[in-house]
Amino acid sequence: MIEAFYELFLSRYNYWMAIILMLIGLYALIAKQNLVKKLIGLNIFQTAIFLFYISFAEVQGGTAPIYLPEGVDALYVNPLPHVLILTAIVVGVSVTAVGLSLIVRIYEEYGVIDEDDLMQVVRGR
Amino acid sequence: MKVKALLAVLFIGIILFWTVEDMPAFGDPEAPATQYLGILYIESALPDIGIENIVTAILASYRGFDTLGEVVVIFTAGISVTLLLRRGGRL
Amino acid sequence: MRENVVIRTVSRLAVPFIQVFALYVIVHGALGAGGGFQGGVVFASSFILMIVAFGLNSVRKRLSNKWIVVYSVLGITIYAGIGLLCLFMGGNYLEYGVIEAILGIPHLHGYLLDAVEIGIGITVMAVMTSILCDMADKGGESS
Amino acid sequence: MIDHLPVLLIAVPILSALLILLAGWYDRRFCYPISLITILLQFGAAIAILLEVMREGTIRYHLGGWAPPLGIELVIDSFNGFILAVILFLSAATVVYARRSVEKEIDPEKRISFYVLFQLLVTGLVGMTITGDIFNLYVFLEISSIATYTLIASARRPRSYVASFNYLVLGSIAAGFILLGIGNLYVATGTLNMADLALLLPASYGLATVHTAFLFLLIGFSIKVAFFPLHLWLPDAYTEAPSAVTVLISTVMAKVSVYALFRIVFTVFTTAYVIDTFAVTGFILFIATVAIIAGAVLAIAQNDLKRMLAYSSISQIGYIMFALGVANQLALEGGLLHILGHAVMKGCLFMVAGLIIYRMGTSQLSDLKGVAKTMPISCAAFALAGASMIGIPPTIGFMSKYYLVLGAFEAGQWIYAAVLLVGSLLAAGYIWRFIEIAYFGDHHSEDRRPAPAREGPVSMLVPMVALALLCLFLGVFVEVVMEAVRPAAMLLLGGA
Repeated sequence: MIEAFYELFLSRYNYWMAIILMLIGLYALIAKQNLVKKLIGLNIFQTAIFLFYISFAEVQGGTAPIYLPEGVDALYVNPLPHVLILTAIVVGVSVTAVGLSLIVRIYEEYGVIDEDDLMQVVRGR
Repeated sequence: MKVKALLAVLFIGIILFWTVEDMPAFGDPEAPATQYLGILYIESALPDIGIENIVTAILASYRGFDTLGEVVVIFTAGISVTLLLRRGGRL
Repeated sequence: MRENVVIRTVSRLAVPFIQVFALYVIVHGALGAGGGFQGGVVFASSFILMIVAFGLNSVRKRLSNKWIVVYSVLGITIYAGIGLLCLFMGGNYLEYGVIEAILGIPHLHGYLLDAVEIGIGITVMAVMTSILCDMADKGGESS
Repeated sequence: MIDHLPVLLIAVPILSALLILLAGWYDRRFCYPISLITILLQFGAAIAILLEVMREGTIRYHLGGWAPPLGIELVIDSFNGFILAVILFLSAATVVYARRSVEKEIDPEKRISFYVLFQLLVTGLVGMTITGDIFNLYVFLEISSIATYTLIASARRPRSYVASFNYLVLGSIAAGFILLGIGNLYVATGTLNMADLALLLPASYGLATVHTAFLFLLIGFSIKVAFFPLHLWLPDAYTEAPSAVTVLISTVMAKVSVYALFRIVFTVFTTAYVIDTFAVTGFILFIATVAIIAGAVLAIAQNDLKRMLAYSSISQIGYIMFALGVANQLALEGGLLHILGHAVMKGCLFMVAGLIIYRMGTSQLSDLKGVAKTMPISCAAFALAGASMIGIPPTIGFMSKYYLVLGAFEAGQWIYAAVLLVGSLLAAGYIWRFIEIAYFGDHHSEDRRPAPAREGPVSMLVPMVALALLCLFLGVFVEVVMEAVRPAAMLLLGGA
């Protein structure tokens, strides 16, 4: 029993962390009314996916993927997910920048940040 | 609204929890991800490109087209913020 | 505005060092951890510090909108230009090996990577500064 | 230079987008010509590539000279060659249409940024279509998504900001799921190249990781495609966007998202997986028919012309997903035909709506009584494209539905085939509603003097009429189109 528990939980704790963080971010993204909090939820959701990518790149005892003097035969971490995440972070920043600009504009036009009030104001106008 | 969100999130959560046991263990050297491309990149980066940082080698040379797309994404975000926020001005 | 003086003197000291560190991060991409994206953002953070400390006009004077557009276009042109250069040298797009083969300079592949990283750094610096300047200048009443 | 065409299709437009920015900074009038020339060049290159693909089969282009598992490759086979030609034809028609429409709706100083983003959107979509690497598909998806969020809000109408923000939130959830799906695929197989994935996946079909990857990719792309239950962003986005942007995203972007979904379902997870291991096609078929009916019913209930056409898009996407649900040769041929047909039809209908807004300033159906008298050509084009939407022979709309029904019969899905025909009747409902208002609307208000015909500018009329006639022309000469569609459908089903 302990072996199964270790197998499922302890040896894969990184996936649990990523999943829990992702659910928190997704919940905030959907349920939060304040538009800025929605964006914060979006950032948490994206960061959780980055954590998921970086965690499965880990190799037991591997160092950072920068060549040591003994070159190829040292044990390195898998470099590919790190590259993908560098790209994904830039995407996250760009989407957040556009999202914040839209919020600034919405606040200027309607003077309200909360989604429920926004719906009334939009319908009212 | 909140309950609906909670249900959606739990549904997504169940799918994710369902997959964890089939994932390779944390740091497992035999994981297919590291066995196949990971080692291939580590072995071929030094002879092919000859720079120390493998991540930069992949980022700029092996998957250079991705990074070009990335710079275009940043550029698009810059132009988008300018279009949305800037008043007056030439752009 | 007493505390303003403190912020201004500290940032006046800090900005040059941030920019030198940013250049180090950009150029240093091939040897250790670093690269165009990270370095560009660090360089942009020096301008953001100036916006916070000295107001938007000081940044506008150093980096007017015209120059921001020029730098953001310049960075991508360097990147795409080197890609097309490889094409004209007979290889595929972005195939640096072809240029190294033709020009025969050893380690040219690495140097081209550095040039590309510098291009990325320039664009990221220009775009991040442009985004922050637009956000700081939101209502058109630049402080 | 010919064998470098695939990459030039992306590299040159990026540089021309920069040129638009620089030239526009110097003088605003340069923006439009550069964008027009670039997209026409792209279209020419797409035709050349399609012909070469039909002659010599799949083209592979190794970027950076690295072989696939290490580097990224561009792959153009008969399927995405066909899609490439369709989307670039529609982009060219939209660019020609956009000039006057943009002059009317976008403030002068915003036009430079508008055309830069317009060019980046088209290039991002082209990149999505021809890339052979699944992570590269995500990067180009993000380029086009960010450009779309901003273009929707570029008319600076207050409601467009809200529509754009909602689309940004839903689009980012979709992008997150797609990224998660790609991550799971990479964990299960260890590669990112689509062809490689198709080879390595069968070994690990049993893994829960692969099922999750498929589910997340399906949900992610369904949001992007606006497949019925996940379509909430579409009506506001299409209605609040400027007319030229609505035409572009309703035709080109919708079709590229559908292409990406088909590519993931049929090329990466081959039909063996979709039908046997993870039997989801029956479910997709059911949801598709619900989409057809619900989209059409909601369209009938609308009072705004653009919103009505937006809901009609949701119904039409149901037809294409119907083909994915049936997943046999005939149905796929119908689906691909419908991708082309719907792009042409919907492009024409939204161009008519844009012209009406250009002239009348409103798209509320109640204000458009007797509009046929003042805008005869536009309403005639609407009628022709609407006939094709309903599926009246010999238009292309009829042809695609004909193949879809044949495919459904062959797969023994009589009920769904019947529902598909009911969908066409419902489509007649909302098309006839506009025609009735436009042509016979002014009987009640006698004071309506026969106003002089005030059609839109020629540069907007020509592409609209061309698309309307194309609905008829493609239907009559459907065999010509089938030459490109048949090998594409075979390829999807794992054929040669």
